Amino acid sequence: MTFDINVILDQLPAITRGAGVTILIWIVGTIAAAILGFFVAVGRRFGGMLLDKALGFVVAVLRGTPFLIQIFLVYYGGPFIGLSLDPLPAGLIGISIYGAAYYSEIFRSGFMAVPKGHIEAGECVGLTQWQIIRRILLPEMTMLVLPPSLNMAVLLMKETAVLSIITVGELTATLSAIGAQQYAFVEALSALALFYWVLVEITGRLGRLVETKYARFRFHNA
Amino acid sequence: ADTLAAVKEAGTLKVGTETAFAPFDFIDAGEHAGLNVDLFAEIGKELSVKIEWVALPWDGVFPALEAGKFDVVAGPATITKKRMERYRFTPPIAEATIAILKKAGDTTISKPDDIAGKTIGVGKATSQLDQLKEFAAMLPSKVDVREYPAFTESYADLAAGRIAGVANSLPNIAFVAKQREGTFEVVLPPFGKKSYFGFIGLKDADHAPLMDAIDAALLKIKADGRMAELQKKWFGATFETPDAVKDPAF
Amino acid sequence: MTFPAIAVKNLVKKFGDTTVLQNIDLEIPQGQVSCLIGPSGSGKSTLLRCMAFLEEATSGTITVNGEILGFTENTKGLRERVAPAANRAIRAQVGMVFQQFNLWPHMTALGNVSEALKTVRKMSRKDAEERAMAQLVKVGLEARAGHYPSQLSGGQQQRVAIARALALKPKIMLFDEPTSSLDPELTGEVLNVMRDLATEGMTMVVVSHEIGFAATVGQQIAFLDHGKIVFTGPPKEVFRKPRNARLEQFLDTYLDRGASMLL
Amino acid sequence: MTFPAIAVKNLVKKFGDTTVLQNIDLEIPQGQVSCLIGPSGSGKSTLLRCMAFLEEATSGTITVNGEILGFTENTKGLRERVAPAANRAIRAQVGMVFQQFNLWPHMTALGNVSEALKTVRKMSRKDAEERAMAQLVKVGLEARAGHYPSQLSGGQQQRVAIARALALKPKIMLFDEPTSSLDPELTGEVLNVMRDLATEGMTMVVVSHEIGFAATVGQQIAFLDHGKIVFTGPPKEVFRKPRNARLEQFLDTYLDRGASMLL
Amino acid sequence: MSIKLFELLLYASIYTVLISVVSILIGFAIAIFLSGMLLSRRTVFVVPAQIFISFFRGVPLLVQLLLIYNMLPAIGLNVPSIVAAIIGLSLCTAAYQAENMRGGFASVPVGLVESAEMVGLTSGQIFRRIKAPIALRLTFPALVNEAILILKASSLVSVVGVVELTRMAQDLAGSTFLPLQIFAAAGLIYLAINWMVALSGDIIERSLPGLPR
Ligand SMILES: Nc1ncnc2c1ncn2[C@@H]1O[C@H](COP(=O)(O)OP(=O)(O)OP(=O)(O)O)[C@@H](O)[C@H]1O
Ligand SMILES: Nc1ncnc2c1ncn2[C@@H]1O[C@H](COP(=O)(O)OP(=O)(O)OP(=O)(O)O)[C@@H](O)[C@H]1O
Ligand SMILES: [Mg+2]
Ligand SMILES: [Mg+2]
Repeated sequence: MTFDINVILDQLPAITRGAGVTILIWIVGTIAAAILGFFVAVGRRFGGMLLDKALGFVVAVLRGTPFLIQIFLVYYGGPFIGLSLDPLPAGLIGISIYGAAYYSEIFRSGFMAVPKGHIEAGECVGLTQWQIIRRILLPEMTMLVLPPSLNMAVLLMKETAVLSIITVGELTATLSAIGAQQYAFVEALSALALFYWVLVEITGRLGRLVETKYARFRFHNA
Repeated sequence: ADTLAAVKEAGTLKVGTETAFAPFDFIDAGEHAGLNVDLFAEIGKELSVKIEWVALPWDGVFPALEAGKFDVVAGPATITKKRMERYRFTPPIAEATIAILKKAGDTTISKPDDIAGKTIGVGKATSQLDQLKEFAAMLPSKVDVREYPAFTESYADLAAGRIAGVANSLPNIAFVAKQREGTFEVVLPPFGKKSYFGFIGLKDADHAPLMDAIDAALLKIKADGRMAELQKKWFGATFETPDAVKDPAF
Repeated sequence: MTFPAIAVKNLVKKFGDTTVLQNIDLEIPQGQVSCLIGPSGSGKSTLLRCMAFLEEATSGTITVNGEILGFTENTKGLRERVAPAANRAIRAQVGMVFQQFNLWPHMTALGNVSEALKTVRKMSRKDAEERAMAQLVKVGLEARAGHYPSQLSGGQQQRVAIARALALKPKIMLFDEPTSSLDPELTGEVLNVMRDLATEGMTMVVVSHEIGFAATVGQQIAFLDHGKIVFTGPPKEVFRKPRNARLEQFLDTYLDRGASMLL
Repeated sequence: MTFPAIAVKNLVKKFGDTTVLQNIDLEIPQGQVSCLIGPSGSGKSTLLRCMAFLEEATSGTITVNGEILGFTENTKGLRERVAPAANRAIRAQVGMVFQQFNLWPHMTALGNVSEALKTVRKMSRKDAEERAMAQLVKVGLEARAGHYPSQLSGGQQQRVAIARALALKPKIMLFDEPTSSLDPELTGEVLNVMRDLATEGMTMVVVSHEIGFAATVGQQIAFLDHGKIVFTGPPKEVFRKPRNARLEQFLDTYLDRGASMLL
Repeated sequence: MSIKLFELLLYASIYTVLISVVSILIGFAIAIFLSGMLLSRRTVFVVPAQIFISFFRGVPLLVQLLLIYNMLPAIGLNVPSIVAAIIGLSLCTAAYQAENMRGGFASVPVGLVESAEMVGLTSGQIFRRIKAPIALRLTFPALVNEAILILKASSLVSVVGVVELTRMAQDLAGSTFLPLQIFAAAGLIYLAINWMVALSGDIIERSLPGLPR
């Protein structure tokens, strides 16, 4: 089997750019997804039954179909309904919305895990609903939602690879182009594997670090 | 070991390909069809072996070829200098010179030069991209070239109106235009330097006898007019192709 | 004109189809300790939670120092919602202490007590913490101000919860079985704090299984059974000559065991 | 020769550096009810768990009906581990009932009680369920055999837990605060079952805050404080004329409240 | 879009379901094993399990599949496409499921184990009869979630030559040049499958006895 490391080294600037795009979309997209997901969860928890049902349906559709198909339909079908987005914004928005569906579920289970009494205690001392969400629910469930959130971040990282289909020049697109141009597929895939593995490992380590830091916020009952 | 001997002994030639490359290789109403299927059927006759197809996405084809999952790759691929460094190509089976696909009824493009100043889509990392860029450099105003992971997406974006045209090899876009009459149209003539499609195999000594045999079979098929007949069937036209490409234009 | 601290009028509370409270009428006098007793599931917690407006009553009214909480009934008998801000203002007069303490685990004792002072009363951090500290001193926990709930014993946690409610200077304190998740010895700590509050003249409503506490500290005792108040009166009447069969049976469980203590 | 049901000799238990039990000597007489009382954190649970071999003692020995549990000390004073199978055989004579019930949530009441009969005693499914049913009848739960723990009240759950332990026909039953996670009224159910067992002459060790129960049913009472047994004796001695200052103070908490009940 | 095309998509979705279901089940068995290794607290077991999990969670599934399909022949195992696809998906989901299960086992209240010890169950019996069923009950929702993720991720197995739903959609888009209609149809089929999975998950979960509290 041919394995020529120079194929990769020669293209290092392009690969670095691709990796940059991947990391950018991943980080910005994940943060946006978490924030959006949080508001969806808040809407479902506090917004009444109708909003809960409506958002629940949207979340089910987003979670039930592959991201590839969603992004394809929105990007290439969008212009027919007057929604014409450029690749990068489309990719960012797509990742954020797709991820938000998952994050909303994580936050929802987080909300449910906070004992109802802690919320009532807040109501009793006169905190408004929003103050309760911000000062009690959010910090209290941090410890609980952290592990699944990081898991989700890793899943989203891998989903960014799908964005090549709408011509976003992220790492998978860059490397498979190099593979195709020079027919150096093995080299390209090895580089791809290494990059994602390292990034996932770093995320995992970081997560464990944060987890230990937050470990003192233990639930004393429940 | 000598792969030709192995193939003969097994009685089957395994061919890897991608099935989203009409009209060479595609799924027509559930059936695997295209020029490749017919052409390899002839090659099979010449070598007196059966053909076994292995369909993979393009990204998976070459790792599998190297792993010995099959003996040769159909595809086909445009014969280029870079690719010839790593793999061996058969004699050309069709012309790969590019032309423009536009939206039906678009009067602003009537000849290749009209793409100046417009946005044109093309497959990423393809030789068609290189051909388009070379042609565009000679035009008076800049062409905005947009690269797609596969041509399917560029056609989708042409339909969506994000781009004014797609540059691809004539056989491919001729087929697209025929399939979606009223949506797409081909702008003739093709332009740029001539290039050709060939099948791909491994360069090593083990595969040399097999590749030689396939080359010989193809040349025979071409010589007795079967190739032209098949080209007519799938492209509606025939191509003048050299017997071998020693020094590709790209 | 003086109002009762809390007046419950014709209160009905249903959960779905099941009626949990039936036509409750009850007045909580100012400056006294009122105790709610009754068997499990009789509706004590629900009644208390209605007083704190943690549950919306199905019908009937609750007034706190003369002001209507949650809903008013207009002349046509339809219920109209009181504005949330007005509700919060009325509720600010009521402090609640839960059986499960319900301290916020991500804040220290001081944080728990000062939180509402900062976010609701908009006090500066310094002032809020000063006042919170004073409350912690009152319940004897100045040394534990910096501890997280998980680092405190149950009795200490419950005292923090009391301090948290007291910090807002409520006129009325509601207690839902404040000692029943505590060990008997820890119970003592909390009962002592409550006894102090009673002596200071705080209006208190206590749901309690601590019949001993009810008998010594309570000035009014209400006995609930199956969502109805079957008996109200001063402790002496309740414990000395219960005239209600159900109440008598209920007290027997305790007295049985109470008596055996003195063997 | 008759042995004490359980004999604890010179038992020391440390968790890391902190000594939780210090040189405990205690004999549990056959066929009697012994109660362990004492303030929270005094080591009652730990001592009981050592008797059940749920904790390994740091030093000292525990014998059950004359057989040594867990470790022996050889002539050189070194500890040698007893074979696990031998341990299980000795432990089979001991049943334990936990404060938190610890019923297995994925099995019905009948499943909980019959599980060990099937897997440990290798009884046929039919025989096991028959015997389990008999136990459930004994604790008054025949009607609930098919219910899952989540469908039972706390008192019922605890009675299933007792039936589970009894099904193996242990010679000794250990109870760790069997009623303290129950409502006062539910407590009655469980105490009645225990009282029945006592009348039948079952050897029982009960860690309890139910001083009333201890006083009426207990035949021997041991008072622990800070990991030491500071007092043992029959209930009369303990409750009538406590000679130990710490014990006196401890009992005061109860008597105070007990007395007030009779007002 | 014609009925014929939709039928082709439906037919391809059989592979999607088949491969996913088989992989989830095999992955489940491997995951029990892995979580046992993780919980053993013995370095010789823990470290290999951690490396396994790190690899199969960290490296993109696409690459894993290519490795299995193309590297196994090098050690003399020339596996057919569908087997390679199942091996790849199984190992990948095993890594994720093992993490879930570890959490599940760790959340089994220690008191339930102690009460089993008290009635004389051996540690093997405790694992089989007490810990495993409770842990599985606790992780069941995560398992349903994982099933849906795998159903979606199974679109990647086309890289080793299995024509499942997504690949069929791409193939058909490449011959009919009607990608929007075909992808929308494929999306609906995915949605229907996953909706059924979620629904049966709900029903099963509700029929399971209560959780430990
Ligand atoms: N959210 C709810 N939904 C449905 N029924 C409820 C709800 N909350 C309470 N109940 C029911 O209302 C009845 C009264 O409950 P409540 O908690 O007020 O009783 P309690 O007197 O406080 O009992 P305990 O002494 O056990 O605390 C019970 O039968 C209970 O099952
Ligand atoms: N696993 C452990 N590790 C460290 N310390 C422990 C552990 N278990 C118990 N302790 C400590 O041992 C002491 C005795 O605990 P134990 O539970 O036996 O007390 P107890 O008398 O049963 O108290 P309670 O009445 O509150 O149940 C306590 O100080 C406790 O903090
Ligand atoms: Mg209550
Ligand atoms: Mg204890």
